[in-house]
Formats: sequence, structure tokens, C-alpha cells
Amino acid sequence: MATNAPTTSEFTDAHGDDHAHDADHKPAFFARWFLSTNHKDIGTLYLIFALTAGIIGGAISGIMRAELAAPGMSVITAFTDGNIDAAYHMWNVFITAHGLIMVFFMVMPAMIGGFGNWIVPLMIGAPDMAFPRMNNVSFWLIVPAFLLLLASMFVPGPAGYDGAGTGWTVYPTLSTAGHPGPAVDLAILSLHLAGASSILGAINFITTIFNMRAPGMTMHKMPLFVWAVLVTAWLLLLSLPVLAGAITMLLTDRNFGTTFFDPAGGGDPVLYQHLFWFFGHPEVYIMILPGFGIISQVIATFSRKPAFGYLGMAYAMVAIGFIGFIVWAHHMYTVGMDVNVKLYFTAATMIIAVPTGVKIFSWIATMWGGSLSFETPMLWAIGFIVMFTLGGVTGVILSNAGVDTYFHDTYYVVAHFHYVLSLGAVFAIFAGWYYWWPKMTGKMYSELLGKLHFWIFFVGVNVLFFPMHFLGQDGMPRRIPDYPDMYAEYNAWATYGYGIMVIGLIPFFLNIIYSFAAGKKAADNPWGEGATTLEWTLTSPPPFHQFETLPEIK
Amino acid sequence: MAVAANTRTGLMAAGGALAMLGLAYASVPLYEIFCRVTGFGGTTQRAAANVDVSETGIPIKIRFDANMAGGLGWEFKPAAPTATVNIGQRAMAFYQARNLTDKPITGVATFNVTPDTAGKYFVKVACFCFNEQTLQPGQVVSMPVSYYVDPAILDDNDGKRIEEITLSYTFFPARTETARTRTKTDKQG
Amino acid sequence: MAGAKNHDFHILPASPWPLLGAVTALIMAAGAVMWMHEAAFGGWVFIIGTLGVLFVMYSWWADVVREANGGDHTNVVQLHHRYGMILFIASEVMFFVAWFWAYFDAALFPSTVEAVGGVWPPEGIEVLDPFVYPLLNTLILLLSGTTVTWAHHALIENDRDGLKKALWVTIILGALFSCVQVYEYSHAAFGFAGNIYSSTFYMATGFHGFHVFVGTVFLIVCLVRVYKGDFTPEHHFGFEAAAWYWHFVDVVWLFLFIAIYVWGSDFGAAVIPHSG
Amino acid sequence: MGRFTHIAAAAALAIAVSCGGVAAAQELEPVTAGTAPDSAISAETTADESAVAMDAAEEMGAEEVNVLAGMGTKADAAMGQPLGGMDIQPQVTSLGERANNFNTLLLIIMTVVTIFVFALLIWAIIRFRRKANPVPSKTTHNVAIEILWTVVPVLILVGIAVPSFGLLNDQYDPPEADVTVKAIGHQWYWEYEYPDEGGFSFDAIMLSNEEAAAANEPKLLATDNRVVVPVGATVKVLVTSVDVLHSWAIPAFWIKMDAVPGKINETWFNAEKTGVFYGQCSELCGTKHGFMPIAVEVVEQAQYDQWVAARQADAGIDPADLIEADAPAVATADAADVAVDTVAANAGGEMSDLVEASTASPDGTVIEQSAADSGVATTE
Repeated sequence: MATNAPTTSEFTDAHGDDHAHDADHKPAFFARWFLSTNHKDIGTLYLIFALTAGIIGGAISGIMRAELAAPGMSVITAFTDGNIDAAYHMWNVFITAHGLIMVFFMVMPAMIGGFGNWIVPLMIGAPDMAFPRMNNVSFWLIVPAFLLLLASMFVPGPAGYDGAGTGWTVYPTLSTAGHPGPAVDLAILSLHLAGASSILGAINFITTIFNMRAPGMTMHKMPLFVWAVLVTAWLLLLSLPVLAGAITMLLTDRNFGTTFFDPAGGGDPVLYQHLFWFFGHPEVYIMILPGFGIISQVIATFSRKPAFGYLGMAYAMVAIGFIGFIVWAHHMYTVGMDVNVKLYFTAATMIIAVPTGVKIFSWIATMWGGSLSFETPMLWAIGFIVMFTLGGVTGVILSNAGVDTYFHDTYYVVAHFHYVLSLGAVFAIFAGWYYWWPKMTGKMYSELLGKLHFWIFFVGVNVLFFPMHFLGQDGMPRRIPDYPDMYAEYNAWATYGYGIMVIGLIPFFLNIIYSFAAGKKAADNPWGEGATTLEWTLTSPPPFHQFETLPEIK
Repeated sequence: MAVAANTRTGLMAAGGALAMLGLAYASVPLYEIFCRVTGFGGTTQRAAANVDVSETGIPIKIRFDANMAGGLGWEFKPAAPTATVNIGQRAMAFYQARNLTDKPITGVATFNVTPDTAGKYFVKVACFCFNEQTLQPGQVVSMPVSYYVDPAILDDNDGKRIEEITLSYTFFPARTETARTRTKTDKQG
Repeated sequence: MAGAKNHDFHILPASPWPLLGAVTALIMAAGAVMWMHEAAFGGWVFIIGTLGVLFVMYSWWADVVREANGGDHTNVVQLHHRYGMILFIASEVMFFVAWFWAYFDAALFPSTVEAVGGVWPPEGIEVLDPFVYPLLNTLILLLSGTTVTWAHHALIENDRDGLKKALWVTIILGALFSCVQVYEYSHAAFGFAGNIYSSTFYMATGFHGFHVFVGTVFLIVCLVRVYKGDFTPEHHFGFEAAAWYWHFVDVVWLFLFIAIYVWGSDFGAAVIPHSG
Repeated sequence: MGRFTHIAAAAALAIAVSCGGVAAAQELEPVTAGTAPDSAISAETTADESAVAMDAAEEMGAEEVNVLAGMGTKADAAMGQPLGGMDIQPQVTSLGERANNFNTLLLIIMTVVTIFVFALLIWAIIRFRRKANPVPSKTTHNVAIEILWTVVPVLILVGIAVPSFGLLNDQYDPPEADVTVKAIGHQWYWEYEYPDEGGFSFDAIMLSNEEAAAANEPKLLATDNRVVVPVGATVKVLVTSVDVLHSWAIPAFWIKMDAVPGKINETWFNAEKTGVFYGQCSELCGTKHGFMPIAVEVVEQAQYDQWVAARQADAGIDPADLIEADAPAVATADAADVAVDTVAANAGGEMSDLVEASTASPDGTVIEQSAADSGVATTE
């Protein structure tokens, strides 16, 4: 059946699709990559998209770090013909874009769209996702979402300047009265599309995991990565619509005269913060939970030992997901909340440390008594534990409202969330990348380049983010393009760290080239006895349609 | 068989509808009783003018704060910055507004009370809040606020520690289209 | 045959609709911004994008219907659809949570934060009498909830005539609801913009109204399919999804009615003696 | 040059005001208290004016020269501003000190936890590497240890929660305020008001780098006008905004409070040391978010009184009036009624509630000002 000249009937006539019975018959290029209904191809698209967005978001942070390398405005002014106020605004546009891109267009597509799509059906022994066609619209919707966000940087925002300089949180009234131009509207609609994409994806994952597990695979036999994606999908499903409501209110406040956030009409700017963080806090776990799952698989594999305390691990994630919904206002300790409200949110937030601790200890216990080998994925996983622990303990400090008064909106918070996200989530993504690379491509990567990547990157990000704790302790506020001279030293360190990190990425890209050009053919299971999940029973790469006969789980 | 089933379904539907209609209208007096008993209703935050509040003799300081936003061309300030009243005592304060421009300007006020805990106990009997005020060029008006502090504040662990309550008003320029720009001539019913 | 499919899951051929849907969504979103900022042809771009999205939806679901009628929707695939629909409705519930949150944020604490005169409904707002049109609408929706169940039972008992009748009634009731809502909006004593009462009122009830409209269209699609001979007593998830959606819309309305129309009216003021 | 003209301009303004030279003050107004955040002082002062001001500065002496901007306390590089180190800025309030100690305690606990986790990790890596342990164990459960690593963190957290809640409670619980300062956020500067001292107000605009260098103050932190407060006094800060969100923060006092338009927030501090303490806006507020610093000058009570007097004179406030205005008086029902009627008429009769309210209190409602001062509405 010719697929290179797509017509409606051809793709929709379910009865003419003889090729569906042929496991390895792939559609022609355009149909395969643009009209796909194959979870692995869509997963690949997601990974490519996330990589692209990550490069753009990372380049923006590079400009930011360069600007902060030394006091004074010296870098961004080059983009604004020396106009210093325009440079200040462009800085705000950059921090906004960096945040939104990394959250919505890098981490989430990589973790959930990429690895989730690729691996979840393989792990549960399913031939594909429950809604293969909807899966594709989930992917394609984030592309226009990303384009809208990029476009927003080039249209008027506040009077006289281009772009939305609101921060990724888009707080009113800066995002309403403060930005009359269309930039914020584009950003809002970008979030709407990205949100729709994620909600559809979440529906797809939950349905898939509930209904398409192979015979014999009970919920309590599912790999932890599948558990992680399941909890994540629930968080997406229940939190994103609230964000959609909040940004719709922003949109109508901006354009149609409603006053949800406008005190002049009886509205309340703080309401937006509640709605946003009711989404925003689960969002934090949306970004890190799939990482937990990846780390659990990798550690078990390279310890050659099943995950320790499987049920505790699974239900710790459920607990984190649940508590994640009732702690949102710890992002708002300084808005002028009632003392009792602060007490509650302090207590609730600290409780999250318990299931998180369970996970950390269980990973170490998984290694305990194992027979550890240190291939690249394992290095990233151990790096993850190190980084996540460091990010986690500062989280416990920040959870105390009385202490947070000092740290709120300082670099201490920046350091904290970069340790859990930029280091936690990204380390998990790299762990998964190397772990499943042989499975996804059928080629081995270079261990040497992989380890080089890890070590340089590890050093780089720590030099980059650790000094930010000191800056925060010394009181440096976030989101400022220039700073008092006393902050110069550690800012310089951070910028050096960024440079090291970028150098660390060179072996990463080289490795991709090497693997495709000269990589050894990967065995079905390159990791040996420790890799027990179903994807390793398939060929590398798996057939276009796997599990035509469903596997039986004993 | 099918016809009988239909008839039954239809009757059930009709019966259900009737029952709900009855319940809905029965809910009016039920709701009324509920509101009487619990004091729960749409307007609990404003006290009735003739409600008796017992004066306690325990003094508390009230600060009156005035703000303007959005470039309103007024001067707006409390007649006195603070007052000391007894908890439970009915008192009155005045704010003054003056239009500094040569055009009539309409402002609309918002208010809040701090500390947060005090909000539930600071009761305004009547005020100019949310009412639009149009000031002619150079016009000065005095705006009264009648209030009391609910003695229940003394039963609140956080509330009883409060030494001073701030009542803050902010005047914004009135928006062009507001609640009252449409007449109610066509109002339903 | 090698690699023969030995499971009941639905492996789909490639489809142009997701990509086309994304492209039209981009046009719609960009058009919306252009239109809101009064750019040249902005409204037209928005309309073209919206029509494109609608076209994609139509074509997509036409494919789904074709696949359903072609026998691709095995029991497990139908189960997927059930889960999918329930989860979608769950996300819709959370969407309404945001609007209720905004409403209660303003309505419950008017004295501490809000500029509403310390009372709810705010001073100067002439609210709608809950026991006239809103109550009528409540009854209409509740009745339509029973008629859609009537239709469901008729379908299960293979009573095509009763199914058509009940669906017609449901759709007419849905349309009636929308008409009453429009009438009520156009006669409300408060406008859309400018204050928090009308913001929360119109956006919450307006989004509900939009969902009623979508639900009505969904039911109309079902009716058309009934006339075309679709649905069997065993296999009619398309109809069930519409019915579920309709019940969801119904329940949201009950909350709106109780919270916004009744509790949030000056009905409470009328029964509690106070200064007025 | 920058520092010199700054001082000179301030001196000129001081002279002009004290002599009642209103016209001169208006001319110079934008120079020191100008509303354009960027107004470079040197640029707007003509050579002639500088020359005049220069003479004035010499006559007045250093201390009085700075009266309008502050009391001339020198910034201390070891306190009240970033030190360039790793530590929390030195705290000068007892609550800040306490919070700092608590933070240190947390840091120690967290360091111990981190070291413990890392030690386990390193031990596992060394002890159970493939060479050392070729045959993996199959242990996947150990109920005792799982309970242990759930319960122990809970106990640690409870231990943390007790002082944490105590700290929060005390941060909330202010002693009665001695001085009240209102901070109003603007894009992009702070406006301050002293409501109890006659309500004088001024803007605090960041000094340019050149001006800061000339004044020997840290750049991006110094402002042309400082918030002056007495040492050892409880200062309540009312924070609000007229446009977007801002946040008023002084690290050395351990306070930070968001400025929300249409809402008043309060926080408080009691500084135990004199000096200049700097902070920066801590909520993204647009283009020049990073350039609306906060400078608080803590001085001895006598200096504070002197500064207040100067500010009052500047604003034309007679301190004698303030005492009278604060004296409580019983309002006659008549006075209240007249006021009510005026406003009610103005508001289109929507004040009927109020009319009722005031007439329904025949027992003589107490209002906190003299009848004359109640501003029985005078329409002009």
C-alpha cells in the first residue's frame, strides 16, 4: 500500500490496512514522521523536539549567564543597540522564555512524551498506546505551542518593548496592566495548547496503563517507571485544567474587561497565584516523578538486583503526587497570608520529605548487596541521587515559612529548584537517554564519550549552581540582570560552571554522531541479567509493531 | 412491551421532574430556616445596623490608611491616621478626598484589613466602599465609615494578640464600563 | 501469516488529522491574538483557524465512526473509550474548579480582601432572581437528564422510535436551556466587564453554557447517527459518551445554581433582617 | 563630581525650603525627589545652581546637608548589605537573629542527613561494586528498615516543626508599633509615608552608579532618600503597591513582604543597631525590577526626631496640629449627619444605609477627631 501520497481515505480506511499485520512494514517518510500513529516514532519525535527546545532554552540561559558573569550590563545591550532599559526588559523576556521552554518544552516532552511514549507500552507488554492517533496530536500540539512562545518574544509586550517579561509564572498585574501588547496573549495561548497536549497525553497514558497491561501483569507487577508515569499522568490531568482556567482569566482580564485579578473591579491579584501554584506545585512533581521511575529502573539494572521495597517505592510516588496537591501556597509565603495558613503549608510541605526520603533510601538499599557496575546510565543515576539529595535538603529548609521570608525570591531558591530540576530531572533524562539508547536505536553509544559527558557535566552544573546558594544566603534577589558588586565572585563562578557544562555537552553530541556512524550493533539486552523489564525481551530496535502476540507475565 | 416501558420511563421522568420542582420550591423556606439558624448567607460580612454588640472596655488601636492607584488625580487621606476605640464599641471615622484636577473624576474604592486575622472581626456597619464617587474639579468630600471590632476577636488565639488593626482604602479610577452602566429596566421577573 | 495481530487492540494507520489539527490550532490561536489586538484581518484569520479546527474534528470523528461501524472497536477498545471519556470529564471538572475557586475567593471573603463593599453579592449589583429563570433552567436540565436516560434505555431495548423521540426531546431541552440562558444574559441588570461579580458570574455560567452547547451538538451527532442506523443495543459508546457528558454538564449546573444563583443572590439578605 | 553635586543639590533644597523659598524648591524638586527614576542629578543641575549650592554646602556643614535624604549615616561594608561571602547577612533584629540561628540549625541537620546519605552511597558503591561482590543478593524487602526510614524522618521533621512554628508565631506577633512607615511600590521606585508624623511622604530612587560611588555607597543599593527609623523601636511597615506586585525586603532584618495593589500588608522589625541597611525589590515587577532598592537608615532617637522635624518642615506640617488631631472627641449626631448627607447626595443616594446607621446610634457615636476636623464636607 502506497503511503507516500497520503489521502484521507488511505489513512482512514481501516480495512485496507493490510500492512498492519506486518510487524516491520513502515510507512513512507512523510506518513511515518508527520502522520504517525506509532508510539515509538512519536516518542522519537518528542525526544528530538525536547532536544531542540533544550538547545534553545539552554542558549538563552547562556546569554543570561554571560550577562551575569560580571556586574554591569554588557551582553544583552549588544542586542538592543546599547539601550539599557531595553536590555533590562530583554532580560526579563529571557528569564520568562528560559523557564517556560525548559518546563513545558524540554523536561515534560522528554520525560513523558519521549520516554513515556517509547517505553511504557514496551514495559507493560502492549502493542501501542490506547489512542495512537490522539497520541500524535499530543505531540503536534506542542509544536505550535512552542512557535507561539517563540513568536511572543518578537511582538510588543510592555509599552515600547517586545516580548513577555513576566516570568514563567505570568503573575498579574504585571502580566495584565503591565503588558498591554500581544506578547503575553501569545504566551497564554501557547500554554493553552501545551496544556491541551499534556491533558490528552495524560488521558492516553492512564488508559494505556490501566487497560493494556499484558496478561498477568497486575498493577503490583508493573515496573516502577510505569508507576511513575501513571502518577504523573494523574497529576497532569487534574492540575493542568486549573492552569487553563487561570490563564483564561488572564486572557479575559487582558482583553475583555473582566476583573478577576484587577483590584479596581473587586478582583484579587493573589487569586492568580493560588490558581497558578495549585497547578504549579504538582507540575514540579510532574517533572521529577518520571525521573524517579527512570532512576529506579537504572539502579535496579546495574545493581543486578530487583528494586528494594517495590511497594514502598510505588506508593511513595502516589503519596508524593497526592501531597503535591495540598502544599501549593508554600510558593507564596510572602504575599501576606494568615499565620495559620502558613503553619499549615509549612507542616504539609515538610511531610513531602518523608516519601521522598523513602525513595532515596530505597535506591541505596537497592544498590546494597548488589553487584554494581558503572556504565554511563548508572553514573547518571548515582549523580541524580547526589543532586536530588542536595536539592531536597534545601527544600526542607525552604519549607519553613519563617525561614523562607529571607530566601523567598533569592538565588537560594534558584539553586534549590535547579538542583531538583536542572540537575534532578536532567540527570534522569540523561540516565534514561543512555539506558534506552541501544534499545531505541539498535546501536551502542561510546562508553568513553558517555562517561566524559557525565563527569564534565557533573562538575559543570555543580560549579554553576552550588554558588547560587551562597548568593541567596547573601541576599541576592532572583530575576535581576545586574547586581551589587559584592555578588560578583559567585556569579563569576556560576558562569564558569555554565561554560564547563556546555563543554560537557560536546561529548554528548559527539556520542550521538559516533553511535549512528560507528556504534556497535546493540544486543537485545545489552545490560545483562539486571535488565528484567519487557523491553529487553524485544529486538533492538524493537519491531515497528511489537507484541503482536501479547506476552504472558508469570 | 416497549411501549409499556416507554410509558413507565416517561411517567418516571415526569414524576421525577415534579418531585424536583416541589423540592426546589420547598427549599425556599428550608433555606430561610437554615440561614436564620446558622447566620450563613450572602450578606453575613456586613452587620446589621441595629445589631447589639456589647462593648468590652478593652481598647484597640485602629489605623486608617488611604491609597490611590492608577494615576487618579485626587488627594485622598484619612481625617485622622489612627483612633483608639474599645472592642465592641461603635465608632465612626472619616476620609477626605479632593479632586486636584480641573475635570470631574470618578473613583471607585477597594478596601482591606490587616492583619489578615483581624479581617473577620472588623465590622463595617456602613461605608462608602465600592460606591463610585464622582468629584467635580476642586471638590472636597468627607467620607464616613461606621464600624466596630467584634468582641469575638478576644476569643481568637491569633486575634487577641492584635494591638492595632489597619483599615485600608484604595481609590482606583472607575472603569469605563461598570456594573451600573446598564439600566435595569429590562430586568427579568 | 508472520507477525499476525493476535490481540484486540486497535492499531491505527497513519492519519493526517493530528498534524492538520495542530496547524489549524496554530492559525486559530495566532488569529485570536491578532483579532484581540485589532490587527488587520485578525478576525478572519481566527475564523479560518476555527473552521479548520472544526473541519479536523469532523473528519477525525468521522473516521472514528467509520472504524466503529467497521468493527475495529472491540470490547477492549470500547473500554479504552470509556476510560478516555471519564478522564476527559475529570479534567473538565478540574477546569470548573478554577472558576468556582475564583468565585468563592471573591464571595466567601468579601470583607477581608475584596472591593465588593464587604458584601456578596457586591453592593450595586442587581442579581438575577434564582427562582425564576435559573430554577426553570435547572428543571429543564434535570428533565433532559432523565430524557437522555430514557433514550439510553430505549437504545438498550432496541426501541429505535423511542430512542429518536427521547433524543429529540433531550436536544430540544438543551436548546431551550441555551435560549433561556441567552435571554437571561441579555436581560441581566449587570454588564460583562468591570467588576468581580459579573466576571465570575459570566465566565462560570458562560463556560457552562458553552459546554451545554457542545453537549447539545454531541447529542445532535448521535441523533443523526441514529437516523443513519448506527448504534446497536450492545455497541453504542458514542451515545453513552454523549450521555455522560450531558450528565456532567447537568451536575456542573446544579453546583452553579446552588453556589452562584441561590447562595450568591441577595436571597440570603432578604431573609436575614439587617439594615436594608 | 557626582557626589559633590548631589550633596550640593540637597543642601540647596534644604536652604530653599527652610527659607520658605517655595519657588526655588519646585525648581529643584526633581533633582532630589524627582519622579523620573533616571533623573541624573548632575545632569539636571545647571552650573549656576551647583555653584550656589556649593557655597551653601560649605556654610551648612556636613550633617545638616544630608538631612533631607537621611541623617548621613555612613554605609557599613560589614553590615546591612551583601558581604560577598557565603553567609546570611548579619542580623540586627532579635527575630532575625533567631531565624538565622534556626536556619543554621536546619543547615546542620540537613548537612548531617546529606553526609549520612552520601556515606551510605559511597559505601555501597565501594563495597558492592562488581569486583567486590560478584553475586548480587536477592533481598528486596526488610520491613524493619523500611519502617525505620519512614519514622526517623518523621521524628526529625517534628523536631524541626516545633521551633519553626514558634518562630512563625513570633514573627506574626508584633509588640505595639512605635513608628509606622508605609512603603508604596511604584514601577520602579518606592514611595514612603510616615502617617503618624503628619503624613509626609517622599520617593526613594536609586542612585546612579556614579552617584553611589561619589556618595561612597554600594551601587544598585543606595537611594536618594532613605527610610529613617529610630534604633530599638518597633517599626511597623505597611506595604502596598499602586501598579504591579513588588516586594519590600531587608535581608538584615529578615523581613520580606509583597506589595500588592489594592491590598495593604504589614510586617515589622526592631533594629538593635544603628546603620544603613539595604534591600532590593523581591518580586518581578517589570523592566527595572532590579533597580528599585530599599535603604533603611537606623539612627538614634534624637537624630530621628531631628529628621522628622526637618521632613515636617519640608512638607509644611506643624507638629502642634498633630497632637490636637489625635485627641478623641465625641461627635455630635449633627456633624455626622451633615457629612453623611453630603456624601450620600454625591453618591446618588446610595448611602442610605449609612444615614440609617448614623441616626440609629443616638447614644453618641464616638469618632476619633474633633468635629471641626471631621471635615464636614465642604464643597468648593
